[in-house]
This record gives sequence, C-alpha cells and structure tokens, in this order.
Amino acid sequence: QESGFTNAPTGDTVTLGFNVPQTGPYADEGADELRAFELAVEHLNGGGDGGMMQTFSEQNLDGSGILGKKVEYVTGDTQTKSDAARASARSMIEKDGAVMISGGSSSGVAIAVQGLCQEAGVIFMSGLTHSNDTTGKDKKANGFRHFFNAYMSAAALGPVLEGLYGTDRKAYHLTADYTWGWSQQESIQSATEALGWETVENVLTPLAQTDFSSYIAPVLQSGADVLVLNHYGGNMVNSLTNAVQFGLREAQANGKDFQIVVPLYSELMARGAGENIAGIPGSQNWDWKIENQLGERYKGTNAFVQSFGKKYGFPPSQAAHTCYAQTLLYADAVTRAGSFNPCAIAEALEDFEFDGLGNGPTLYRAADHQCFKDVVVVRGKENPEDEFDLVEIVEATPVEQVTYEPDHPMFSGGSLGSCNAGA
Amino acid sequence: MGLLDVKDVNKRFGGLQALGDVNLSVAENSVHAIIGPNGAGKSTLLNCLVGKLIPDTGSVMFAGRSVLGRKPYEINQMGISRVFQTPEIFGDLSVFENMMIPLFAKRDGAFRMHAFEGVTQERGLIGEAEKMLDEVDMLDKRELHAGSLSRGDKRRLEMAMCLIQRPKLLLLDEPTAGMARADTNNTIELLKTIKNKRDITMCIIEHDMHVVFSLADRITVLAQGTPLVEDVPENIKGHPKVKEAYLGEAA
Amino acid sequence: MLGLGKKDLGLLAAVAALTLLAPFLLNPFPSDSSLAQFNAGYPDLMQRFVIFGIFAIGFNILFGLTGYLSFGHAAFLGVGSYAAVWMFKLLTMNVIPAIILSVIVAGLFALLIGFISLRRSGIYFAILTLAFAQMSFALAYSVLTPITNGETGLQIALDDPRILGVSATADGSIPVTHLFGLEMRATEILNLGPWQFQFSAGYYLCAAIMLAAFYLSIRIFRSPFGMMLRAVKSNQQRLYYTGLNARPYTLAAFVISGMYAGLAGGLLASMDPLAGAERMQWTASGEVVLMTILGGAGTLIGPVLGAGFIKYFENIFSKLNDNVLHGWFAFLPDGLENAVVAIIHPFVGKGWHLTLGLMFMLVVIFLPGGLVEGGQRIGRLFRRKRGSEERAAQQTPAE
Amino acid sequence: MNVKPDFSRHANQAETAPAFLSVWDMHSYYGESFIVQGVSFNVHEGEILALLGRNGAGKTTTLRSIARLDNPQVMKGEIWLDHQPLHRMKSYEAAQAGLGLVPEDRRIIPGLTVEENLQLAQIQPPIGWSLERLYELFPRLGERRRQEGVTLSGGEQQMLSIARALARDIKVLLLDEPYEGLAPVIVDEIEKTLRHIKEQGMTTILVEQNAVRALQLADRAIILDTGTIVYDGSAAEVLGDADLRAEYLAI
Amino acid sequence: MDALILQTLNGLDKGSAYALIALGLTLIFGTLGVVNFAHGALFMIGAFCAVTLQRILSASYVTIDDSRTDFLGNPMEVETPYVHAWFGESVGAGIIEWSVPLAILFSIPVMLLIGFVMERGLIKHFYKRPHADQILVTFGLAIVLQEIVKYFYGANPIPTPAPDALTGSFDFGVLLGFDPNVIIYPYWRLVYFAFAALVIGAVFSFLQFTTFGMVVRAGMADRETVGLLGINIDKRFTIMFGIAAAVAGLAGVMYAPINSPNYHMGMDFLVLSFVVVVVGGMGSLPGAVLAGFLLGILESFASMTQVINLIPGINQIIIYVVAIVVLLVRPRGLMGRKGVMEE
Ligand SMILES: Nc1ncnc2c1ncn2[C@@H]1O[C@H](COP(=O)(O)OP(=O)(O)OP(=O)(O)O)[C@@H](O)[C@H]1O
Ligand SMILES: Nc1ncnc2c1ncn2[C@@H]1O[C@H](COP(=O)(O)OP(=O)(O)OP(=O)(O)O)[C@@H](O)[C@H]1O
Ligand SMILES: CC(C)C[C@H](N)C(=O)O
Ligand SMILES: [Mg+2]
Ligand SMILES: [Mg+2]
Repeated sequence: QESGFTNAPTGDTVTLGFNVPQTGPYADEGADELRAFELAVEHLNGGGDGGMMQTFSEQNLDGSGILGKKVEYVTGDTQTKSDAARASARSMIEKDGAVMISGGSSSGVAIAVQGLCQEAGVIFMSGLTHSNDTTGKDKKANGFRHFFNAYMSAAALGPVLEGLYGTDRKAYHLTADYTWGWSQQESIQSATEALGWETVENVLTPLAQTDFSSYIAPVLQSGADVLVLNHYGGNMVNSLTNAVQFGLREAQANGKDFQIVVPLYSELMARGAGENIAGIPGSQNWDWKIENQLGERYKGTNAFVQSFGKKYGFPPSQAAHTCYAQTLLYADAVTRAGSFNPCAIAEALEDFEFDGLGNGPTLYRAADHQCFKDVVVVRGKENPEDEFDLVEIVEATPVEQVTYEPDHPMFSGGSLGSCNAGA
Repeated sequence: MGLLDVKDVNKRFGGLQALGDVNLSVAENSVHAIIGPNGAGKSTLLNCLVGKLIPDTGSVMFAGRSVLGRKPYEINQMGISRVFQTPEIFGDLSVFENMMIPLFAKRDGAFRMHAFEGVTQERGLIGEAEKMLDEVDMLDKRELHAGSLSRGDKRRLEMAMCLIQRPKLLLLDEPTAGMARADTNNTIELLKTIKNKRDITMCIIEHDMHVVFSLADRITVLAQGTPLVEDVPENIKGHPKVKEAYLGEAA
Repeated sequence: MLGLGKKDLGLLAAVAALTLLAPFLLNPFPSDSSLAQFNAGYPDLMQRFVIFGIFAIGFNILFGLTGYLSFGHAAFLGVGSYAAVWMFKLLTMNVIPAIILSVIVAGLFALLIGFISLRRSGIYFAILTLAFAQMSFALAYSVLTPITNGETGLQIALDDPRILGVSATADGSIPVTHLFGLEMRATEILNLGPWQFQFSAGYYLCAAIMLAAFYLSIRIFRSPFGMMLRAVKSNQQRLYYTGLNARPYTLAAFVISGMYAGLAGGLLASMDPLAGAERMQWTASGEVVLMTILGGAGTLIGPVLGAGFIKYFENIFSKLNDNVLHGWFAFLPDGLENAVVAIIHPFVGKGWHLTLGLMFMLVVIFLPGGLVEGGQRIGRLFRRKRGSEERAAQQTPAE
Repeated sequence: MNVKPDFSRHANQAETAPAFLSVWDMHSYYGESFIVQGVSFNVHEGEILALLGRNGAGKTTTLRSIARLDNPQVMKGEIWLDHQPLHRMKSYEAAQAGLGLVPEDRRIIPGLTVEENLQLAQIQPPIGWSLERLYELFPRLGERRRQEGVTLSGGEQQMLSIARALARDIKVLLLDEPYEGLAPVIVDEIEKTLRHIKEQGMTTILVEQNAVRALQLADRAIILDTGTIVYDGSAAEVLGDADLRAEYLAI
Repeated sequence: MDALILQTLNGLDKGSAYALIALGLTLIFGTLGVVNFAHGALFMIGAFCAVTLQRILSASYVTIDDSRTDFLGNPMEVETPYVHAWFGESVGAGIIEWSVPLAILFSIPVMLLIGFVMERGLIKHFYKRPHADQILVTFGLAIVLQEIVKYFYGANPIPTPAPDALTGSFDFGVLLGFDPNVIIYPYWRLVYFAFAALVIGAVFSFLQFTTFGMVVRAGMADRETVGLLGINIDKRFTIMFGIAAAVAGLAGVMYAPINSPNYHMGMDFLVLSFVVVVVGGMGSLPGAVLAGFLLGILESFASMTQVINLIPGINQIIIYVVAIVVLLVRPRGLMGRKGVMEE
C-alpha cells in the first residue's frame, strides 16, 4: 500500500472527484462534462468499447482500472462560483478521499480549485478553462491543462481572419469584464494588430448584463467594420443575438461588409445563438467532425464520438472531450509512474508527448503544464443539416503556430512552485 | 410666564387652517384642559408641542427653552411626555417591558449601550415599574403581551408609561376615552394624587366633561383652530358660546 | 452563571455539547456503508456549519430584534474575507490578526453603509443595503480586481511579501494558515471499527469562536439594549416620544451584526484562504436571510439551525449522483431499481436546488416559526403525552 | 336551510315577537384563551340593545364574533340574522346578509379619501343611504370629502365610520363605542341619529362605556362580565336600580 | 448628439422591458403587499410559453432518409413538422415563424391560470404572514419553477426568433436627417416598446377607470374592514394576481426574441425589478413605470464609452447608484405612497 501523500488509496478502489457546474448558466456544459467523466470511468474499468483508450498512443490502460484498482468517482456542483467550487472540492478531498479533482467550467473556478488542490496535495486536471492565467500567472505544480487558451485562440484565428477579411480592418471589441474576458481580449487584440488591424474601441461589459443593445448600438457609428465579441456562454449568445438584431451582419462599413468574430466557440453556445451564428468565425479546442474532415492526424476522435454517441445519443462537445482526455491522461500517468503520488504523476505528465486523443500529436509542457496541440478554427454553418451540425471546420491551425515561450509576457508573473504531495 | 408658553402658533394643512394664532400659557403645577369640538385642532396643537409637527409660525417655549426644531426624543428628555389619542404602546413587548423602556430613557438618556447587562439585573428599576403597575392596577397583567390587551388597558398602560418618567409636563390626549366609568373615576383619582404628590403639570384634552371638571384648574376652549375662551371651569360651564359650540345639553 | 438565566444557560450548554461532539454526531454512518454519503462530519462542512452559524446569529441581531431586513449583509462577510486574506498575504499566516482585522474592517464598512441606509426603513432600507452590496460585488468582480483578484478570488501566492513570515516554505509550497503554529488544516482521524471521525483544528477554533459569539448574542438579547431593539421593531413612534433616539440603537445593531458577518468572513478565509467576489452577491445576502427565517427569526438558536440546514443541502445533496443512487438501491430488482432511481434523480445531484426550494416551501408553510417551531412542536408532543390527558383536552379547542 | 332553530330552551326570553338576531351559546377565543364563554341572547326587530361591561369583559369580542371576523375564532354556537345562518358565513357574506359593524378603532382605510371610503361601502349591493343623505346627516364629512380619511380628527373619523355602515342597506347595526372621543354636542347628534334610524326600523346593538347615555337610548340591556352574561333585561330597569348598576357597572 | 439619441432610444426600449416587469411586480408587491420573489419566474415562464408554442408548432414526425447518415454513420432520421405536411412547406414554415406573436394569445390563459393557482394554492395563506415568510416561500417556489423548466428544457438558452418580417432594423437617422446607419433600431424592439405601452395603458385604465383598483388598494390596506363592507376581497386579490402573472408572462413572451430564453432569466431580472419598483415608490404604478424608463435610459447612457472612460466601472453599478441617490433624496422613491411597506 502506498502512503505519504494525501488520500493514498488503501483498498482496491481509487476515487476521483469530478467537480462541474450542475446549476447556473453552465449547467448543460457541466452535464456534458459529467457524461464524459462517466464514460471515461466506464472505459477505465473495462466497460463499453474502450473509446479513445484504443487509439491513445500509450497503450498502458487495459480496462482493469488504474493500477489494478477499480475507479470510483464522486461528483459535485461548482455553481460556477470559486467559493462553492472550492467547498465542493474540499469535501471530495476530505470526505470522499479523492486523489484527483477534475472539471470546472470557468477560469476563475479552475484557478481557485487549482490553488486548493496545490495546497491539499492532490492533482488537478482542469476541464474547461481558457484564460491565459490558468497556466500563466496562476499556474501550479499540481495543476494540468489540456484545453487550449486565449493566446492560442488568437494565434490561430489571426491568419484565418487575415485570409477572410484582409489586413485593413477596424475592430471594435466588447469584452466581458472579468479575468477571462480581459485575457481573451488582450490576446486577440495583439494578434489582430499584428496583422495590421486597428483597434477602435474596447468596451467592458458587466458579467450580469443580459441585454447588450446599448453596447451594440454605437458600434456602427464608431467607424469600425469588425465586431469582436470576447464573451462566453449566455453573454455571448445574447450579445451575438443583439448584434444580429441591430443588422450588423448585413451592414456595410468603410465600403466593406461588416463582420463579427467570436474568438471562443462552443457547441452549446452555437445552439443557443441559433441561426445568428451562421458564418461567424471562432476557435475551438476540438470538434467531433475533425477526423472525418481533416483525416488520420486527429484519430481518436471517431472512436470517442462513437462510444459517446452510442451511450448518449448525440455527439460530444469539446467540453466532454477535454474532460475525457484529462481522465485518460491522468490514468495513464499514474500507470506509467506506478504510483498515485501526485509528485510522481506530475513527473510522468511533464513534457509528456502523446497522440491519438483526437487533437493530433500533443505535448504536455513541463514549464507551465499546458498542452500544446492544433487549434481548430471554425465558423457557424449557413445551412445546418441537423441539430448537431452547427459549425464547419475552416482549418486546424498547426501547433507550431500557436506555441509560445513559457515566459511570454501574457503568461508571466507566477511560478509553478513545487509539487505538493500533502500529508 | 408659565411652564409652557405657546405664542401665535399657526398651522395649515393645504387649504385648512388647523391652528390660527393660538396663544396658550400653562402655569406650573396646574392642570390645564383643552376642550373643543372635533377637528378643532386640539391634537394638532399637541403635535406641535412634542415635535411631531412643526408650526408654520409662532413659538413654543417650555421652561424657558424653545421646543421648536427639536426632535421628539429631545423634547421628551426636556420633560414632556405624551399620551396619544389612539394608544401607542410597544405591542410586541410584555406589559412589564413596556414599563421598563421609559425608565431606561429617563435614567440613561436618548441612547446608551447596555448590551451585556441583563434587564433582570436592574432591581431598582424593576421595583419602580412594578410599583407603577400596581398603582394603575395592572400588576397581574405584568407578563401579558401588550398588543393583546383590551383597549382600556392599553390606555392605562400608556398612561403609566408616561407617568413613570415623572415628566414636568404631561400631555394627555383623551386619556379616558373608552374606559369603563369605574376606571375613569379611578383614573381621575390617580391623576389627582399624582398631581398632589409630585410636582407635575398636566395638559389634558378630553371630551368627557366629568373628567375635565374634576381635574382642570383652567380650561381653554378651542374652536376651528383658535381659542374661543380661556377661564376657570366654573365660568366655562355657563359660557353660552361654549355651550352652543361644544357642550350642548351636557352642561 | 455567566450572567445567564437557567434556560439560557441550558441552551448554551446544549449548543456547546453539540458543537464539541459534532464530529461524532455528524458522522452517524460507517464510512463504507452506502449511507455514508449523508455523513457531514468532515472538516470543511463542519467549519461551514459554525461559520455560517456565526453569520446568521449576527444577522439575527439586526433582523430578529429590530426587524430591519438587510439584503446586503454578504458584503460585510466579503470584505471580512478580503481583509483576512490581505493580512495573510502581507503580515502573517497566523489567523488571529487576520480575524481581528476582518472584524474591524467589516465594522467600519457597516458603519458607513448603515449610517446611510438607516435613514430609511422597511423595504426602502432593504433595497438600499442591497444596492450597496451589489455595488461592492460588481466592483470587486471588475474594476477592483487589483485588490480583489476579480472572478478568481483573492488567493495566497508564492510571492507574497508576508512581513512576519516566509513567502514560501522550504520545499517551495505556500505556507498554511495557523494559530500560533497549530495548522488550521491539521486533522486527527479516529477510526472506530467501520466508523471514521475527523477532528480538525480549524473546526474547533471556529466552534470555540461560534460559542463565544452565541454567548454574546444571548447577552445582547437579554440586555436593555436588546429590549430597545425589540421596541424599535414594535413601535418606533412610541420610542421617540419616550425620549429615546432609535437611530443610534439601530446603527449599533447594524454594526454589531456587520462585525459578526466580518468575523464569519475572516474565519472562512482562515480555514481556506480564498476570498471570492460571489461571497458578496445578492444571492449570498439572500442566503443568510433564508437561513434566519428558515431556522426561526428572533429566536436564539434558529439561525444556527437554518444555516446548518442550507449548507447541508448545498454540500451533501448536490453530491448525490445516479451512481450513488444505484449503489443504494442495488438490492432491488433491476427494473424497480431503475424506477426508484428515476424518481429520486430529479431531486438530487444537479437537482439539489429543487429539493432545497421544496424544503423552503414546506418549512414555511407548515412551520411558520421556522425549524425552531418544529422542535417546539415535537417537544410539546412529548410533554403532552406525559401530561395528564384531561388537561390537554380542556386546553385547545378542537375545530 | 334558512330555517330558524328553536331557541325556546333559552330561558329568560319572553317570546313576544320572533327574534330578529339570535345568538346561541357562542364561544370565541383568541389563540388559546377563551374570551366569550357561552353567550346567548336575542334581539328583536327595531330594538336597540345596549351591551355593557367593564374593560376586557368581551364586548368587542362578541361583536366581532357576530360579524364573522377571522379573529377571534368562534368555536361553537349559532348566530341567526333574519333566518339566515350567520355562523356559516364569512364576514363579507354576513355583511351582504345585512350586518353592519362600526368597529371600535373606526378603521378608516388609509390611502382613500373620505368619499372613497364611503363609495367603497356601496360597491357591493345592497346599497343603503345615498352619499347626499349621509352628507346631510354629517355635514362635516361633506366639507372634508376630498381629504384622506385617516387625517380626519378623531371625532370626524367616528362619523365617517358610522356613515360608512349606513351607506349599506343593513338590517342590524353593531356599534362599538360610537361616542368615544366625540364632543358632547356630537354625541347628542349621533344619539339623535340613532333614534332617527331606529324609528325607521333599524335594529341596533350598542356597546358603550357611557352606560347612562346608552341605557337612556336602549330598549334592553345586557351586561357582560368575563365573557358571560350576568344581566339580560330591560334598560330602564338597570337605569332605575342603583344596586344593579353598582354591582355590574360600578356607577 | 446622434449617440445620445441612439442611447435614449435604447434606454426607452430597455426601460419598457423593466417597466413591464416592474408593473406586474408592483401589482403584487406594491398593491397586494406580497414580496413575490417568484415574479421573475413568472416572467421566465412567459418566455418559455413562446418556446413551448414554437415546439408544439414544430412537432414533427420522423422518416428515415437512407441517402444520408447521421454522426454515428447510421441512416439519418429526418424530422418533418406536421404543419409542413398539412399546410405545405411555405405556409408551415410561416406558422412556425410566427410562433412568438401567436404565443401572446397562448400565454394569456396559461399565465392567468398559473397566477390563479399560485394565489389560491399558496400566496393566499401568506397575506397576513410577515414579509420574511413571503420571501422564503416565494423564493422556494421560484427555485422549484426554475428547476422544473430546467429539467424539461435544459440550462442552455433556446433561440426563439421573431418572424422574419419583424427582424431587421429601421433607420431612424435618415428620418431625422442623419447619415444612413447612424441611428438604426431593430423592428422587434420597436414592437416591444409599442406592446409595453399598450399593456401598461391597459392595466392603468383597468385600475383607474374601474372601481376594482380602489377596492384592491383598500383591501390591501385593511382586508378586514373591506370584508365588513360586504366585499369578497379574496376573489379580487386572486384576479389581481392573475393579471400580474399575465403581465409578467407577456413581458416574457415578447422578450424571447430579444434574448434567447433560459431557465435563470427570471432570477437575472428579479433584483433589478425589485429595485425598479422600490425606486418608483411602493404602491405606485406610474412610479414603477417611470423608474423603469429612468433606469433604462441611465443604464444606456452609462454604457457609452465616453462615460465609462470618465468613470471606470460606472456601467456595472449605475442602477444601484441611481437607486441609492433616489432613495436618499426622496424617502419613498419617486412616487411612493406613505405607509406602504415602511415597517
Ligand atoms: N395631516 C393632516 N392633513 C390634513 N388635515 C389634517 C391633518 N391632520 C389633521 N388635519 C385636520 O385638522 C383638523 C384638526 O385636527 P385635530 O386632530 O387636531 O382635531 P382635534 O381637535 O384633536 O379633534 P378630535 O377631538 O376629534 O380628536 C381636522 O379637521 C383634521 O381633519
Ligand atoms: N387579539 C387578541 N389576542 C388575544 N387576546 C385578546 C385579543 N383581543 C382582545 N383580547 C383579550 O380579550 C379580552 C376581551 O377583550 P375585548 O376587546 O372583547 O373587551 P371589551 O369588552 O371590548 O373591552 P374594552 O371596553 O376595553 O374595549 C381582553 O382580556 C383582551 O385582553
Ligand atoms: C468556460 C471557458 C471555456 C470560458 C470561460 N469563460 C473561462 O473563464 O475560461
Ligand atoms: Mg384629537
Ligand atoms: Mg372593546
């Protein structure tokens, strides 16, 4: 039996904690994450068709649980509030003996829970978190991010935007007034300015805003010809809907067609925005169609879509994908390390290169615990064939193009510290 | 110069002249009754004395100091207590607690934090409260919710709350309205003894002439906001104008 | 004793016993049994019970006594937390200075907001306090980010200056909060057969402070000051004409209850050094209102019960997922098992709000005096059974 | 259903005319305390009944029970008005059945003008006196018709409250201390009004502390003491019998 | 200048939403004296009436199309709405497209019924209870209603567009002599504004020109005495509650195309609508409407970049700042009546 670290599993089972938003605006996203976690556990324990376990470049997982221990899991509700998320994570650690926490659907929550896991001595495999800070100034030795980030979105979008709309554009930014929004805006502004675009204005909008009309109305007069919506979730659905209502999609400015850009996409948002999303470009961490459309490089995708789709009746979202991938990555790292000790796991994950999890060849960089992989650039589909077919893939931006130095100014400030194994 | 001097007080409500040039002087240690038809402005006048209303013009002096512009609690601390026309008591508190609050106000002033001592430790005040309750014959109701008292009892309680403060000037707005005749008589006796025992001035509004004539030293008759006559009771009784405007056959 | 009457002393003793034994009482189920999910005896939740108990006790001093319904009390809890975390960042990881500062800062903040808001009463007062709290929340979330670290919440970092301590421990970790060396997260585990009990240093510190806070609130309730506050609620008019100025009384009550909230905030930060802006949102202010009413406003123990009730649902019911349900009902035949799970499913896990909402409604409909009344009814039931029957028959009329 | 029960078991009733309003063995309580304990009496059409007793005797409680207000609750007993079972009705149904109560604290509705207070009474038929006729009876109300009702002086409010009851076509008028707070002239006038409406056949129950005045007006009197009837007989008899008065009314 | 005109327009429109929600709330809160924390939920249910009608109208039957495959590679199931089959493709699409305006008719009986049931079954018992108890029970109810909607419709917003004829926008600027594209405004928001004005007018006239309003006000002030005057106040309270629910519901239906409905949209509006009602002054309908427009306009002005640059963060807090200032300057809000919920 192992010991010397927090919640060393004693019996023949090991408990993982899945901390997702089950109430509040991101509840549907959380539900999808939870489905993915359940599927991953099923696969780890030998149930189902094994999903991406078969395509994963490391073939250490054989359906016998992790290190021979059956995987059990507990769930909790983050409510998308850092406080509640920490309370939920603490209860998983203190009461249920979880050795790893995963999930989350907002950078604020992810950073807060990551901090907690660092202090408590367990591994945090973050789910949906897109802010640069998670693996930038707030990075932690016990925390790992598979999802991409704002910088990568911007880096991938830049060339695509240039191709679509040229280099002579004036951009107007609406930005959600909190950590992630700023991070997203800063990234996209610098990427587009590098193309030669001009930034006319950046307006911060309150998080609680539901009607964006007073922010949208002045856009056309400002002389801008592109509107960048640095919004996510309900904010994004509403601001986009409002923008379309105000006729921005059909408008002309500076002799060009007016354009709208939504740097960070999600399937659920696309669904919420309905037809308004048609033609609007943005970026994703992954898309369920990518293997069919861009081929072998993204293998794993179809295997995952098949097993998820069979179980639940609809294709997985990128949220589900990243959570599933994180669970497998954790299990694999434990197996390679031969231990549940967080420090051993961290070591196994650092600078770990893998493939077959749907994103193409990927690196878990040691310096900041960020995954580096291709970024999917998409745009809203004009005539969806069915309710799942909402976006079309424009390109997959190769990983080289979105990689940055660990000391890039947008990511500087914090340090990983050293891994904490707890008690 | 009386204890209370009201000079040229005017008060309008919109188009209604509720008080017009009221002049009134209440001598120390006397009982001054104000009578008059309904709506004459009696309660309004009292309201001007305790800071509930501010007169449009005129002055109100109490013991040589002006009360105008002062807050109700400051006026009370100067020594004026008032019994209202519709009983104002602490309905959610027990009868006993209703008695304690004026005692604290008297002893500690308008504000004092006694957050750690228990109410029950205030032996001296408790004794005083019980004595007063006994005097108004309500000791057996000590623990009752004041809100569930019958109306006559509420009146009595309110009066006791005012009396226990030993004010210099006690303003009574129809103190015996709704009281059983027997209790009215008891109240008259009570007020008489208090007046004799303590140095207290009273200003009383009443429609019950029995009460007025048993207690008052002087009577002001108010009609339509202005004093009609002011005199000793004997002369008021027979005054023809008063009879017509107010007393009717009762006199 | 302690300047309390017999009844109050009994209550205090009961509460003391319950809090001291909480690690046992809250963990009634063996840790490997399927009902272990209902165990609440782990440090985080126990700490939350008593901390929110403090918050609710303080709120009750204002609302229960004066009837002034503040809808922005969470702001004080929030600033208390921020103050404490800043203390950890700048001065020392010892919790004492942090707690003291959080109480002071919350008190000053309450003085400011109370001074303005108390110019109005009733619903107008409620909306004023709400507006102040929402402003604090919105600003903390956005423009005040340099002070509050916005959405993420203020956290301790490796590079904090910390004058009376180290920025990082020898092994490169962030230091932990402690009371003169006793780490707040230190936990003793006692295994008794299949049962497991956890004794957390942090919890006992919170519990001790809660008992002190509770004791203080009993004293306030029984004091002349408490009586004045009830008089304010009953008839402000009469109070003024009795020579008392209601404003300083209500302001004092407001500040005291703000300080209780700050204390709760400081303790939250001491147990888990993070201060999130959501702590100040209107839902958080609403929560303490609900706790107080649910338990029984104006009663001594009610708010603590209400706090426990809500926190229990939030932390326990939200964690029951289908997997757990299937575990419980595995003994049933498959079809039946699935049916039972399907029926319960909407009420637990992501449906915990539904259950909470239903509980609110049931309690307030059937127990107008809150949980305390429920307790009293049960008590009366027992007494009546013992008491002679004819007396009972005589007393309450049957309808 | 609307059949009058046989109350002949009730002893001290010399049934000459059929009773118009019958109360039989009524018990009412607040919370856990019983206030009215088995009260039975009859009132004949066109009669004025004086209901007397000390403070807290249960007079108001009796009237409120008859008017079917929610508090107090009536545990048992029957109330019949002109062959209609009031005890099975809610208060608004009782009012429609012809019951009019002038409550002891007048209950002028805040936020409404004098005229609106009266109009309110005429929304639900049967409608009684017209507004003109009421203003004729109480000219003061006519003058103040646009003023908010609650800012009237105490006496004016009392008039409004009575007027409001008469604005409905009622069969029986319950008056709870109507003279309270009224100037003697007004009391005279109200007494005249009551005589006047009695002549028109109105049945009235009058609760009053001014027992002598009430007895002079009334045909019959009932004296309540701690929730039970201790006297039920002719008004003149009480007025003439000093012992009786001293025993029950302390006058 | 043009920016100011635009933001005023915006504010009026925003304000009409606030005013409409506050109007329903003040009927219950300011008139019946019930602190109804479930009012937001009624608004939300209104919006979901539109969603539901849209779903009903697009109820479909399933055919298998072998020529196409779904995401799992199985033959594609194609759904055809019944209305397409019955009325032909274009008429059918037209019907579905008009589901939001149709939902106005659909929602009125639904909301009235919900209002009646809610009042008879629950609120009725709380008129005499303390406000705190009312808060607890209606908050509980709000959560329950919200969770029920979430159970059936999920947490994600559901697009509910306006008919094509009413999408797009109108160029005011040209009308006023400005350049094209300077002051444009979406048609549907203009419809919303007109609709709000209509509903507000209707409710006002109902309460002003019938005695109903006076009776309800009186009943609120003193139920017992109104009962003594032979008036069945309970019945009127129920009707009043039904009207308030219907107003909230209509506000919700019409709002659906502006922002896609989601289950928590009611809670998002709740605090704001209380602020509006109180700033307007308790018990005053015109006050609520006035406050709605005032806050709407000021919020719009505060979101102008020029203003934000001057006072950072002002757009976050403008509503609360205005509320505080108004309540400090005017003790009972803009037009509040004395004594209503001051204790
Ligand atoms: N706030 C007010 N607004 C308008 N008019 C008022 C107000 N307060 C009092 N009045 C009017 O002023 C006049 C005097 O009222 P006041 O209460 O002083 O009479 P009063 O002499 O006490 O009569 P009563 O003996 O009936 O109590 C009345 O006509 C009354 O209607
Ligand atoms: N709401 C109440 N709750 C509890 N007890 C009450 C309530 N109202 C009255 N009582 C009690 O009922 C008893 C009878 O009261 P009631 O008002 O009927 O007396 P009354 O004969 O009208 O007296 P008064 O002449 O003082 O008006 C009193 O002892 C009183 O304390
Ligand atoms: C859920 C995430 C993808 C976006 C979110 N707003 C964040 O903070 O990161
Ligand atoms: Mg008067
Ligand atoms: Mg009475």
